[in-house]
Amino acid sequence: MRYLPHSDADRASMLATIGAAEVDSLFADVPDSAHLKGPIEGLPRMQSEIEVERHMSALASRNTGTSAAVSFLGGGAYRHHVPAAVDHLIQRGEFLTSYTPYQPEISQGTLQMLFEFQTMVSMLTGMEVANASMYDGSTAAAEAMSMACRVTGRNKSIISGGVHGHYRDILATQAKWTTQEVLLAPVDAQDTEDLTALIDANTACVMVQNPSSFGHLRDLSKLAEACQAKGALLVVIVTEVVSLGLLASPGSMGADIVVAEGQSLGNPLGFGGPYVGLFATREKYMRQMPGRLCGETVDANGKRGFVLTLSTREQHIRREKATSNICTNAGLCALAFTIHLSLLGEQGLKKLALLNHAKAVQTAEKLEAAGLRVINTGFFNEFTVDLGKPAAALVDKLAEKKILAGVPASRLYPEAKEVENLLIIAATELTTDADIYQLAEVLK
Amino acid sequence: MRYLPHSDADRASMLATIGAAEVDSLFADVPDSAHLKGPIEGLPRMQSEIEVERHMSALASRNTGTSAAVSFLGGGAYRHHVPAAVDHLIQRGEFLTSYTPYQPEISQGTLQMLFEFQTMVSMLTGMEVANASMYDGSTAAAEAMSMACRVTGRNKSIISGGVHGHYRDILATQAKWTTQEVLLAPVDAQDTEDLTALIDANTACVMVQNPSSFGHLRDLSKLAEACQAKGALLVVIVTEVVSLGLLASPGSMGADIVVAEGQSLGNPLGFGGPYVGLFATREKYMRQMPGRLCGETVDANGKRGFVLTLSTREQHIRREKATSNICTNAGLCALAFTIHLSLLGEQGLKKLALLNHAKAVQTAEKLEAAGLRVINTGFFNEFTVDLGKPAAALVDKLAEKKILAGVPASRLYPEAKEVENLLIIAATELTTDADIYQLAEVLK
Amino acid sequence: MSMNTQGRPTAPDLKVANVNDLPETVLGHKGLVFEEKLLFEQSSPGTCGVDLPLAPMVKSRLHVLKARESIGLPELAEPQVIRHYTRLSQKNYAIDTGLYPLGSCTMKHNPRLNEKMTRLAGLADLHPLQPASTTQGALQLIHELADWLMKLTGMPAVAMSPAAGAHGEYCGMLAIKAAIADKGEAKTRTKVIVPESAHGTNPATAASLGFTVVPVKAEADGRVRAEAVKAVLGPDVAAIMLTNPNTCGLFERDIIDIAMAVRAAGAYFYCDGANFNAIVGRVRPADLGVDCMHINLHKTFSTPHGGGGPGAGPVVLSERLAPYAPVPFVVKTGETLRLIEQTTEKEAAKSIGRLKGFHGQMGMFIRALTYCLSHGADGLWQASGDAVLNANYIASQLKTIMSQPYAGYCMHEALFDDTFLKDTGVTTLDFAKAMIDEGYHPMTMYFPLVVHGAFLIEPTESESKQAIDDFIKVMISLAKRARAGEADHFAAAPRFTPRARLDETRAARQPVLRWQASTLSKSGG
Amino acid sequence: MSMNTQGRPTAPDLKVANVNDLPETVLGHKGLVFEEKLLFEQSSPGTCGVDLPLAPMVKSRLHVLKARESIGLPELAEPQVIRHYTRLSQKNYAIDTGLYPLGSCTMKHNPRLNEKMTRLAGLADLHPLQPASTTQGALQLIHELADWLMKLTGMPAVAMSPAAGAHGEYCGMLAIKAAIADKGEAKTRTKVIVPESAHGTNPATAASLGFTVVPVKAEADGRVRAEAVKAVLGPDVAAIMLTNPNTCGLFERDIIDIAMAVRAAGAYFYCDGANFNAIVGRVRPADLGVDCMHINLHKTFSTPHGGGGPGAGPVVLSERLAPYAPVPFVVKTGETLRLIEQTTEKEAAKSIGRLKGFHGQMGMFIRALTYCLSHGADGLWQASGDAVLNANYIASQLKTIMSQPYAGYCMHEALFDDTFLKDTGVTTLDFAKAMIDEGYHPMTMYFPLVVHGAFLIEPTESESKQAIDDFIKVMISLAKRARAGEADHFAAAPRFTPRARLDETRAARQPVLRWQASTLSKSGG
Ligand SMILES: Cc1ncc(COP(=O)(O)O)c(C=O)c1O
Ligand SMILES: Cc1ncc(COP(=O)(O)O)c(C=O)c1O
Repeated sequence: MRYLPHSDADRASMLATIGAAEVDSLFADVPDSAHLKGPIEGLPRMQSEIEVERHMSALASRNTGTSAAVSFLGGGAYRHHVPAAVDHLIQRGEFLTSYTPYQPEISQGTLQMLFEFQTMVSMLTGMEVANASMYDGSTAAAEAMSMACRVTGRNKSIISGGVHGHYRDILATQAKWTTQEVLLAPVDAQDTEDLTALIDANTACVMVQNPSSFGHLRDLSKLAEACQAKGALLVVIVTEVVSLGLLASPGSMGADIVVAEGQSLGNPLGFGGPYVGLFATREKYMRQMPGRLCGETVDANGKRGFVLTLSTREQHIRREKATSNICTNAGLCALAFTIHLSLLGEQGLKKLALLNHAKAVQTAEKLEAAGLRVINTGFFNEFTVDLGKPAAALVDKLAEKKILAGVPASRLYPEAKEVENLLIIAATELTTDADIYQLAEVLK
Repeated sequence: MRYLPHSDADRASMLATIGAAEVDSLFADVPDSAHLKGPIEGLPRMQSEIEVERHMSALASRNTGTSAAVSFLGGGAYRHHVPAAVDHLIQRGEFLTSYTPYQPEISQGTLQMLFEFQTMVSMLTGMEVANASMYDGSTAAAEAMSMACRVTGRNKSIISGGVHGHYRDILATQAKWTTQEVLLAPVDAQDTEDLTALIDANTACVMVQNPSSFGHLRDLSKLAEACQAKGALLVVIVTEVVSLGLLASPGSMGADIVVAEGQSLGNPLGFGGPYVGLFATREKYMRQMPGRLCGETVDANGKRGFVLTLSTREQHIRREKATSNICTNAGLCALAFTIHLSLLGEQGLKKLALLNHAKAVQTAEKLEAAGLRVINTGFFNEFTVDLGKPAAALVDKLAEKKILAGVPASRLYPEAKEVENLLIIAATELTTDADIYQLAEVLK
Repeated sequence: MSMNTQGRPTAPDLKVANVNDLPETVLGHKGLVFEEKLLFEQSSPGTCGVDLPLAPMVKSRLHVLKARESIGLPELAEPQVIRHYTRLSQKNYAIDTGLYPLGSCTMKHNPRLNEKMTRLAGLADLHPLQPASTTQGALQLIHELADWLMKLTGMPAVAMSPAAGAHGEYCGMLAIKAAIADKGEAKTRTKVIVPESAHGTNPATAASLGFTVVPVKAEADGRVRAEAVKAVLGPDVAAIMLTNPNTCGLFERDIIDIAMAVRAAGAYFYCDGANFNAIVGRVRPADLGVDCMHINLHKTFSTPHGGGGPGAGPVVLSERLAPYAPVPFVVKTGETLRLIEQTTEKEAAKSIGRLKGFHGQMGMFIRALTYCLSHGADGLWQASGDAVLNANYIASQLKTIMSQPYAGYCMHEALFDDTFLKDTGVTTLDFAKAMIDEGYHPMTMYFPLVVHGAFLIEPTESESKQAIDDFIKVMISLAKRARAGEADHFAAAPRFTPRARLDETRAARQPVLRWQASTLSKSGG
Repeated sequence: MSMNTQGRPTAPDLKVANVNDLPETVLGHKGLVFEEKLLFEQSSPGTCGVDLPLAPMVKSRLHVLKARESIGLPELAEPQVIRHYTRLSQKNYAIDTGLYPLGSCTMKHNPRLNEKMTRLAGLADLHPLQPASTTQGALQLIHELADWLMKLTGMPAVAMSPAAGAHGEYCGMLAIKAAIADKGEAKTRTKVIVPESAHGTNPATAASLGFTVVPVKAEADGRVRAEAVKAVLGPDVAAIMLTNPNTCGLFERDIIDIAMAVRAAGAYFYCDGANFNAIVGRVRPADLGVDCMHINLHKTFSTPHGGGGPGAGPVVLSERLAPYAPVPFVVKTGETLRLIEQTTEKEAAKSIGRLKGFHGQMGMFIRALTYCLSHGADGLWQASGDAVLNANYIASQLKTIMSQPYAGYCMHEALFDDTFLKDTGVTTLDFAKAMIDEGYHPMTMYFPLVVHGAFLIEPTESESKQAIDDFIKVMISLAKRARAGEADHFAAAPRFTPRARLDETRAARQPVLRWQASTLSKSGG
């Protein structure tokens, strides 16, 4: 087997040193009834690279990837262009095959990168501090809810109807099985929601998404004030981080915690994961944050260096009193995010955001010209059209023509019959005029 | 422009330091008539990665690559499976973006690799020494001819009719424009050639290919003896290095110089280049070799290290007296070759060679069963069939069905009418039963 | 696996030990070892590493919102960014650069074929919300990996969506909670038994779901006895969370008895499968009686650790827990594959609900399936055998010079305590830092907590005999030096690294978690 | 470009300078800096890093030949091979790790997009002998790059097949030889004028084709005068080989006059285009009167140097040389592209013949076209401007502390001689080695030969102002130290590298060019 470096002679000599007759003898502690006498039946035997590649390629070829189709899919995962440099760098063995940087003297590479990541996330979200990543945006939202409960000592969270369906489901699951409670506001396709009235003295947090799942843009300042007045936290979810190049940051509108899905920068669609969760908050809540934190310090010679810090929040130190059970996070995806954002820089991100917006406006205009109704007043790179008939069936039919027309709202909110006719359409810098033309043709 | 790190402010400040008004002033020495005042017209302007990728992908999609077809093409370039590890490692910036290792203290990576490469090439060819690579097999052959002239002080080379058509053309070009002479033996499709009679006191070398361009295998010992008797060198060309895992090495048969095309190990087909030329010879001719050599030595602390050595053969030291004008060689392709061979190792290479042979035999058997005539008695992974009608036209027609049936002998030897009906067919470890079945179907 | 070096923060002496330590070079670079500033300190405003197509002129539809404020991102061109991250990478130790014996982490070879497969068109560019008709290959891939995991564990079901081991624990414990609730015992069964040697995620997970953690001690042989478990079992116990092989690298001999006792008591057996690499292909957890177990694909199945993640933590489930599996999951009917995404669908009627956006860590599934296919059942058998062989080979040669808390064969990791350092003035931490100078990433230290100054050494099956022999040689040499009274040698380590020991106390006391334009932090060199 | 360090072989003092130099660690590793044995010394026979499908059982057809003898290749598994080459790579300096001011080599940024494009299916897997109907995209790609090269040089034709600069020289000089022969002057025109500052490949190429090399001197300003050329021109002269910008980094002011004189004398003007990066997009060689010029795609067009190659050296040709272009070449008729592969075809009637197997360095063409498209004409204009700006910025700040042989603006590289080191006991070589300790790859040294102890510094356009400022700081500091009498500091350099100075004399006197099982060479540490 190409990955196993022992010859039979090596094994024999090592067994002789150990004083064991055979490898199986080392498994003496395994109860006889559970100790298999040979490889498990019913599974294939070892295969060459050639054979494995053939198998995997055959599987891949049974899919229609977005690059082989016309795609307007968004809904929390966006097809962006990732510069070639990103994928090159994240595959360097020193990044790819290292562990969590527990030995800082030989992990300054990962640590400095994490410090840069945290800084960038703080800047983007407009918050004071950020952690070293969560699994993804959706689980970061769940952690935010728990943190809000810890910070406020309350247990009820109000979840906006503009929050991504999956995120709402996750929060509901968490609430169902813990002492936390959620109040799921009705699905808010038309952007008419006003949550202020719901906030009360038991409210740990209000959680909203901006842009919303339907693409609506919100000024959250009022809501932030309302939260503050009642001692609740405002948690803002961002599923499309590129929007932060053009929209006022959640921090500037008064958010207390910001969680975001970082996939759009550096990470491929990859059928949904792995992605990277961003988590940022106010400095005063720093010690209530979940996840790892990288901090600056000095070494024994007084030189600047970085270490993992404030670990007394974490499971490996605090065990049942930890702020979260998270251990492995999304390191490599955070690296991809950081490198992509480094390449973009301030102006690059702003230009990218503008381009995304412009492509979406172009798409909306063409669809409107074709007679469709865009329900959004404002939007970033994603908006919703009312098809006047169930969207899912049409989307399925168009897929046969390799047109992925968008996400039917019913896919995210199957329980909300009133959104059945809505199609959520996203454009990015990769959207071409030809794509837009084709979409308008098939939807008109 | 994404690759240019100066802002306009940087440029202004640097110009101020220099004391120049603008960048154009620095070009003051350029005669006015040739000094353009702005970017050249008629060429496109800078483009984003997205746009460039689209353009290049569009070009690529106008080709039918061998992996999207049934391919039995060989003729000096072979489709082999390259392990994923190879392409990963050669893209590491430290290998990819370094220069020729002129500063050994910070080039031990490249140098040690070259030492390993030279050792492997010596072992494979059965020779005492090898250099650090040539452009490719074909130019290595031309260098071998020159070297044979230098070593023997003679100027006539006899080129076998089994040598690859391109190689013969190159040798003829070289002879045409220099004082060297070639005697091109008639194209030897049927393996009937006997060159011994042609060797005389003016013969610098006899150059043969094994396996021959038509796939024939030869025991060269007799020829070697004949050469030695006349003081001529025997130069052996190998265009399929994988064959060296199964066939007696040229060195063991008495070769004086061995040149080979190393593409088969580590390097993709890539429409013909870049490939890597292997060049090996006897120790006594070491100082007559062209190209770079890496040698072992010690550092000031007595530790083993490697340097480029015997450079007094080379153009940068010897100028018009150099053994060759070669400077840039095929470093990165040599690295790919070395890594692939490291992964294979002794047994892996032998198994790979055996598999190649077995696939070719399978193919030959199926074609024979379909009524075709294989003209070879023995072969490695490539053999020739006589179609009884011109091969080129049929090959062109089959290409429409995405079947690349082989190399028509007329493509390599257009002047030899007698080979017009011959089709040279190569199989490798990537040949499948389905490929063979399809080929037999369309050829029968 | 994690290490609580934090539990023993180091506050190195900040005086410069030696005047010779003054900068030896102008910029602090030393040959091929470069000082590298933060990216923010290298910004040249007005430059950019990405070019974009021109944006079409359109009328903005950004109604309502205020404009984006300045962000503060640095501006650099591509060459500078590539150099920055290339240089940073070189400051890392990695499997690709050396033996990485981090116990409980399974730092095995990460094949490049896995990476290549993940990047195939049709996989990398697949959107999670495409119609199922366009993703049949992807669903089949998940289905195939699920099949491998079920057959390797002998379990009838598997939840694929958890994002890592800890998330898998959360998933499994939720399933248990749901099963208990289904039996009407939600109020009564509130306790979870967790051995003291457990990884921190176990108690953290249990607590996050409102369970009370009941510790159970191991015996002198490092294993939990069935009796000890029975002693704490009762109608108030929901589950036991037991790691097997345990965090001491030992196989729990009583495991079948424990499983039977747990089941008899109406509780469930959560097995932490982080150490599955020791037994994969040789022992099926189902045959041990477990109810659920997470599998860290980033350990046993070779998906890369990536400097901390991402991972994937599928959870295999017993018949009695299977109905509670989270959504989404893949269902195959004939040749057609579907995703069950909602608890309203009949197949998911009892599902605990959704735990993660989309469908799980697909990129890791691709790698793990590639790994499985490459090895085959016979290769996995060989791999776990070699992993255990290597650990025992190390143990057999170090046990006389270091000190072993538990005798007998170990599984995939060799555990030592710090008894052999007694009175030497050398701590486990010091020893680890000296290993760094010798070119080795230290083992996991101070974990498991039950062993004093623990050294947990997991070589994995990827290391050659030659590499292991070298490692043993170094460990013996260091142990001898420690015992020879060279405490200073250890206290001053590491000497040869880009940074000497770092002041962790300062980092925690005056946390600086981000760069600031006005930051007081002085630059590298 | 090449440096003749060999011309001044170093034979360092082999006594261990200091007892403290005894091995500080058991295996010689120092933290992240690893000693790495030869692969052959790590072999474990019986292991293998590649698995293959089973070979079908067939009757061998290997008639005649004897069996393969033992080869001697080492046997390792994949993880060991990956670690080996990863470790080796870390012993290299590279553009990706630092400023690489190697004059005449144009060590500019090698974009990763180029690499990605080269690996596209449909390009990487294309066989060179496929029917043209299946390779239209590839032929179009060659055609497009040829178009760029012709437009950038203003020349009407280009030969694409040469494999590197030297091979391009061979191609161009052959074309000249053919043109001369065509005019019946083969016997008479046997001389080639080559300035003394020329790169070694120029005289080597001329000599390999049987020409006699006639040197011509430059004036005090580092440039060749038209008069000097005219003085050696005559009916016996076939060509001049002139580098422009020349190897001193200077633009040849008289170049147009020289071109006219050469043409008037019935000879040809071969321009060595290795330094085209200084003027690409700003000056078209056709406007200077050149007849042919090779272009090192691995310099000006950013294809990677790869530790020594591969490169590509297309040669642009004037109207009068175009008919002699080598086969193969691409011809486009309407939308259809064809390859002319044989001199028997009418389009190639006067062709010099074939120089290389297949069709040239396609992988480099892909990269170079990607580079051209990325930059556009405007980006190239900017790039050459920045390259020249950077060199002059360096020159302007170092000229007072170092010594400049030629005053005035330079092109893309700044040249210094060793006058400033006079009586310091420090040689250019010593200075270079001290730069290594400071984290820099040295500039090209001792080339061009016409300048004593030359320092040829080419920063390229890829370096930021900050990076260049740092470099200048280091150079100034070293120059001051040299002048301050710290010769020992330089003699002992480099100190911080994986190896100290290497004994090049020994390597040449007792050449060991390969490992041998019985080798006496002792291993690393
Ligand atoms: C024993 C054990 N359990 C659980 C975990 C948590 O797994 P993850 O890091 O994948 O969340 C680990 C990981 O370090 C572990 O070692
Ligand atoms: C001036 C000059 N001419 C010619 C060459 C030879 O080019 P190549 O190395 O591509 O053969 C070089 C390369 O170093 C050079 O610098």
